[in-house]
Amino acid sequence: MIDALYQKDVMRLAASAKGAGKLPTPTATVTVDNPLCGDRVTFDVVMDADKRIQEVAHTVKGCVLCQASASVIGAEAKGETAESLNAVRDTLRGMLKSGATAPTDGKWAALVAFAPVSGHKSRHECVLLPFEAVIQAAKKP
Amino acid sequence: MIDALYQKDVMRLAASAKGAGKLPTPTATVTVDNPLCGDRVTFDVVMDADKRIQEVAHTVKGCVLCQASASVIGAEAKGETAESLNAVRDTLRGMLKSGATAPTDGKWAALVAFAPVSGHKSRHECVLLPFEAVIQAAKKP
Amino acid sequence: MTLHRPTPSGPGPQKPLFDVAAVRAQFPILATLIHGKVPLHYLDNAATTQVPDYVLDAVRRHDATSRANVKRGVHTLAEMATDAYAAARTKMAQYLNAFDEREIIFTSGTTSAINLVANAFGATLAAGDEVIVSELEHHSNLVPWQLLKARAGIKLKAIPVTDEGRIDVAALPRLVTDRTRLIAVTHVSNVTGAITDVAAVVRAARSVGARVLLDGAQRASHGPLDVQALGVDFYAVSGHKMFGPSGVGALWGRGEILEVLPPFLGGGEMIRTVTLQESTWADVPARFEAGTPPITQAVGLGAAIDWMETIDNVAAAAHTAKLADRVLAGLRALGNRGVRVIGPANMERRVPVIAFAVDGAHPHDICQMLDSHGVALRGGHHCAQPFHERNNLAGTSRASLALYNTDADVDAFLNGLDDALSKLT
Amino acid sequence: MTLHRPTPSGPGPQKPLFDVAAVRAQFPILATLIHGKVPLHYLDNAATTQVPDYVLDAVRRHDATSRANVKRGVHTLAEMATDAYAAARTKMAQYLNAFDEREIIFTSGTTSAINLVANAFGATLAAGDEVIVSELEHHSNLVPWQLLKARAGIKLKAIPVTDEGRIDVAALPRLVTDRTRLIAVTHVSNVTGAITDVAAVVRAARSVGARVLLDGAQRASHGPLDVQALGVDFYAVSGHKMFGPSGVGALWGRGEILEVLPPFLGGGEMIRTVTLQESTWADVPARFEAGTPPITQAVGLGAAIDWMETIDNVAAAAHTAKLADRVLAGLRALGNRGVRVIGPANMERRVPVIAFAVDGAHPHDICQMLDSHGVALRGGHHCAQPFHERNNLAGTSRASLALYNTDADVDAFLNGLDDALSKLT
Ligand SMILES: Cc1ncc(COP(=O)(O)O)c(C=O)c1O
Ligand SMILES: Cc1ncc(COP(=O)(O)O)c(C=O)c1O
Repeated sequence: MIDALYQKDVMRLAASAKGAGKLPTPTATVTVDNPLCGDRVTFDVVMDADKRIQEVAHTVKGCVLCQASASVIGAEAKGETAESLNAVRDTLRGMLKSGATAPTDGKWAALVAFAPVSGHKSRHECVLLPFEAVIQAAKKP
Repeated sequence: MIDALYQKDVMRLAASAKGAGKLPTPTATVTVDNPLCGDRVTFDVVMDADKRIQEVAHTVKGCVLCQASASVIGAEAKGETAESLNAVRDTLRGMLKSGATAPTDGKWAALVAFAPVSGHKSRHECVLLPFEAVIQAAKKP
Repeated sequence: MTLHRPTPSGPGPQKPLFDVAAVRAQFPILATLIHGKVPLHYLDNAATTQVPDYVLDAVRRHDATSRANVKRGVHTLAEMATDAYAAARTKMAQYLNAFDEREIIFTSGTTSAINLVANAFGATLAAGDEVIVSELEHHSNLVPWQLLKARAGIKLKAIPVTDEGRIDVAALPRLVTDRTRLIAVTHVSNVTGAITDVAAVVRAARSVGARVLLDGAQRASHGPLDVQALGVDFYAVSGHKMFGPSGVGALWGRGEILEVLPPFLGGGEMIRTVTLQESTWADVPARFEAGTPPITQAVGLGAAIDWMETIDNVAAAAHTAKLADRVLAGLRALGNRGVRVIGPANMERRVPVIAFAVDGAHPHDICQMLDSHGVALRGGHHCAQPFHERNNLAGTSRASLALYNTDADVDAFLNGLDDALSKLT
Repeated sequence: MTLHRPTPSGPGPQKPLFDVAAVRAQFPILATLIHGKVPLHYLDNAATTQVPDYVLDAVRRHDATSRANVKRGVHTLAEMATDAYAAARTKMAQYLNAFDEREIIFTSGTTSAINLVANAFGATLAAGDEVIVSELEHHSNLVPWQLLKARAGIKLKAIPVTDEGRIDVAALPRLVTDRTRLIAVTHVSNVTGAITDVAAVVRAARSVGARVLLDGAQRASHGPLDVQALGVDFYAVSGHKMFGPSGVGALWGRGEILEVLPPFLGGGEMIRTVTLQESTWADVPARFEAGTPPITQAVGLGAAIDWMETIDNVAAAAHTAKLADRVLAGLRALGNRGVRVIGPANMERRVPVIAFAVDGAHPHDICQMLDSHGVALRGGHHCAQPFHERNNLAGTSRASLALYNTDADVDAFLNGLDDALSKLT
């Protein structure tokens, strides 16, 4: 069951580290901590006039799950708004908390790699933390 | 075993209420409370120049054991000092806490009536409280 | 007593019809022989209730199969312990009908729950602000406010008590002012058994924008609660008075209030970030649960709630009320021997907690003599000195019933009291 | 580690020679199969120790035979419960070698014990007075002082940590001033396992008339203590870290200090007299034990002390030190794969609590993977963020041993770690 947590997809997502780094001139930067494990995720964003994400980058001091989640965001967040990311996070949370179906197609289909995390409540935050950070960043005035 | 607690001697001591009342012109008055049960014992004393008790009176809002103990003091405390009463209390405490021998003769022999209380820790204070009060009163400058 | 039933809480054992013998069988301690010979008649339930085997089993099972520290660990035992602790929170939230389970803070008991409010909510009060208590309060709902008064210069007012032993809510309109910030009163008196007219308290509080805290220690064993319907802001309970373990209790607080309060105790688990000089705080409820919580005890309390869900509360309340009626009638019959009930004379708006005074006999002597009959009573001021002072009583004796009590307990009590009176008065 | 042996505490079971198999047999949870297949290797003892059946039996027996509220009752069960609670206090006093059993205050744990001092002793401090902690502290011994700083304007200073992960007592002479009122440090670090040079701390404190508090949470499971020989003023422990129940702990304080401190929490049992507006306080320790204490848990903690008395501590310490040496050597051997021990490299002046970092691998991933090998570790900042911050670490993984651990546990840990490294780095 553990090996399911660290299946190839997740390891690859983490390793690819899409969007890792810093933006030279972010319109907003938000750092979020997980008080339980000390993980820390920082997201830089550049928002366009429509409040859509134009550029995104992240620094993750966290586990593989956290890195993989940030990497999915790094790959897919462009063009999203705080609201649309919120909806993605709700779907993801539903999958983790109550085994609801994951997004199996569309741009966020990669998130299905986190389905095995649902059996490990203590790790849910690891997956959700990067979403928290990017949503806060996208909301910042 | 309970009946032993309330044997005739104790009931008689309580009923006799020796020294119950107030002194018209005490040289010292001390009230002591038992925080656990709300019992309250007040001792009035008149001390002589040798720091001996010349007159003594008490008001007891307490149980039979407390009344009986105060009654023994009311009967016997005249002529005693704070120190000598302290010694009596120590003997009494020894009897209660560790089953040491009670004063079986002399003026304080009546205290042997409290020997059965030794099996009931929660009642030790009931017997000791009047001594606390009279000793404090006798010590007052 | 009105019993509100929230959504039933989790699995728990099957619910049988109310059958006092079957209930008693679940409490082996009730079969104790006192002094090796007389059957125990446990009438000290207001001090602490007994625990059913179901709860003792749950407590042991937790430590024997799922023991770990919570929240911080990813290993299997840690996940099991964390899940069990979270499930206990959910059960308590359901039992109290909280809006959200995050509104439940586990504490070590009612006393620490009220101290938490007196410090965290108390930190938001200014000198001259008023807290209103009552003359009927347990010291646990008095002293924390006196300490706050000493710290912060608040003003402390007390609602008087009626001669029947009820909080006199009619006095409230005179007492509340625009400086009143909180009314903190007991839901049920641990001396007179009176159930407070909470609606009147809430109305008076709301008329000036004040908050309401209820001390629920004596109410919690009498079936599920509904803090939403009560309309209050804080509610405190103790595990050991609701068939659960000692060492645990809970504070419920309205989410929107808790969210803006500062922490009370500092330590692990209640922080977001810590540097040497400053820290930031975790969300509710973690912010108020510093350090390792009473994990096993919370799990046991959850089991106690599950166990209570197996009981038909209406039938249980009827059962204890019938016994209490007999106690009240028996005490009344002893009126000519100096016995007086301190509290309402009948079971209306009242729980089966019955205090009485005896002219010329001290409660400790009465309780000690009753003990020789196997009857466990409590005597003294029951941590309610101001109430006893007001009634000019050194103390009272108290018989308090739970659903496992029987007619035999009442008989032993009344016979024993008769015997004690003949010896003491 | 020097082990002081005070007068043996009460009856307790017979003391056998140290035999790890016999010890393990008393902890059935150690036979758990994780994920239904791999044996549990419990190396998370610094978070919470497991409980022997002897303690679980005592806990159950108390509630099943002697359950009542304490101190206030005269009936038989109340006397039994009161005696059991008092006996637990005596046992703790003996375990810590207190001057007097009244110096033992039962709390809900180390965190609440330290908060008690930060409030009661804290109330005697003035703005500008200094409290010295260290960079190695658990949040439970940091945040209460930060809260005091916010309340009372005290100054908070921190002793630096050496690169070996020890409190750098050499820095103390520079830090203490005549405004220093308290040095509050951990006796044993829950991250690096280092044992603090208490004598140096006490010397520095005494040189300016300051008091010393030791956080003993991590020391208490390693055999009897001697607060008199240590020469400190306050000592805090948690039951759940010393083979006892959760929900209980103890504060020891020097009698002459406790006697003059104001109370912290208000409620039942801690008063002498209560009127509506004012109260006076009970003597020590009652003054600091507001409300119904964790009775059953204190009794369980007393049983845990009795149980520990059956163990040959010197042999047990030698046993765990040998295992810890193997852990340290194993980690050292993995140095070329990015593994670093965070703390002293050998077992001198150290307990078997061993934190390590792995370049490029996060503690949570390591712990999760080790769990699939049945190995229970803990990963994260271990409530010691400032120390991790200082070392520029997001977190560490930690293996902490108790006397029931075996070579098989060490093997599983080292093999599992090898496997995790191959997957994660
Ligand atoms: C060194 C140290 N101090 C304090 C604590 C806090 O103890 P508790 O959580 O039992 O209050 C711990 C354990 O978490 C610890 O390891
Ligand atoms: C009405 C009331 N409030 C508060 C308390 C205090 O509860 P605890 O001692 O469990 O903290 C009690 C019981 O002692 C009580 O009866």
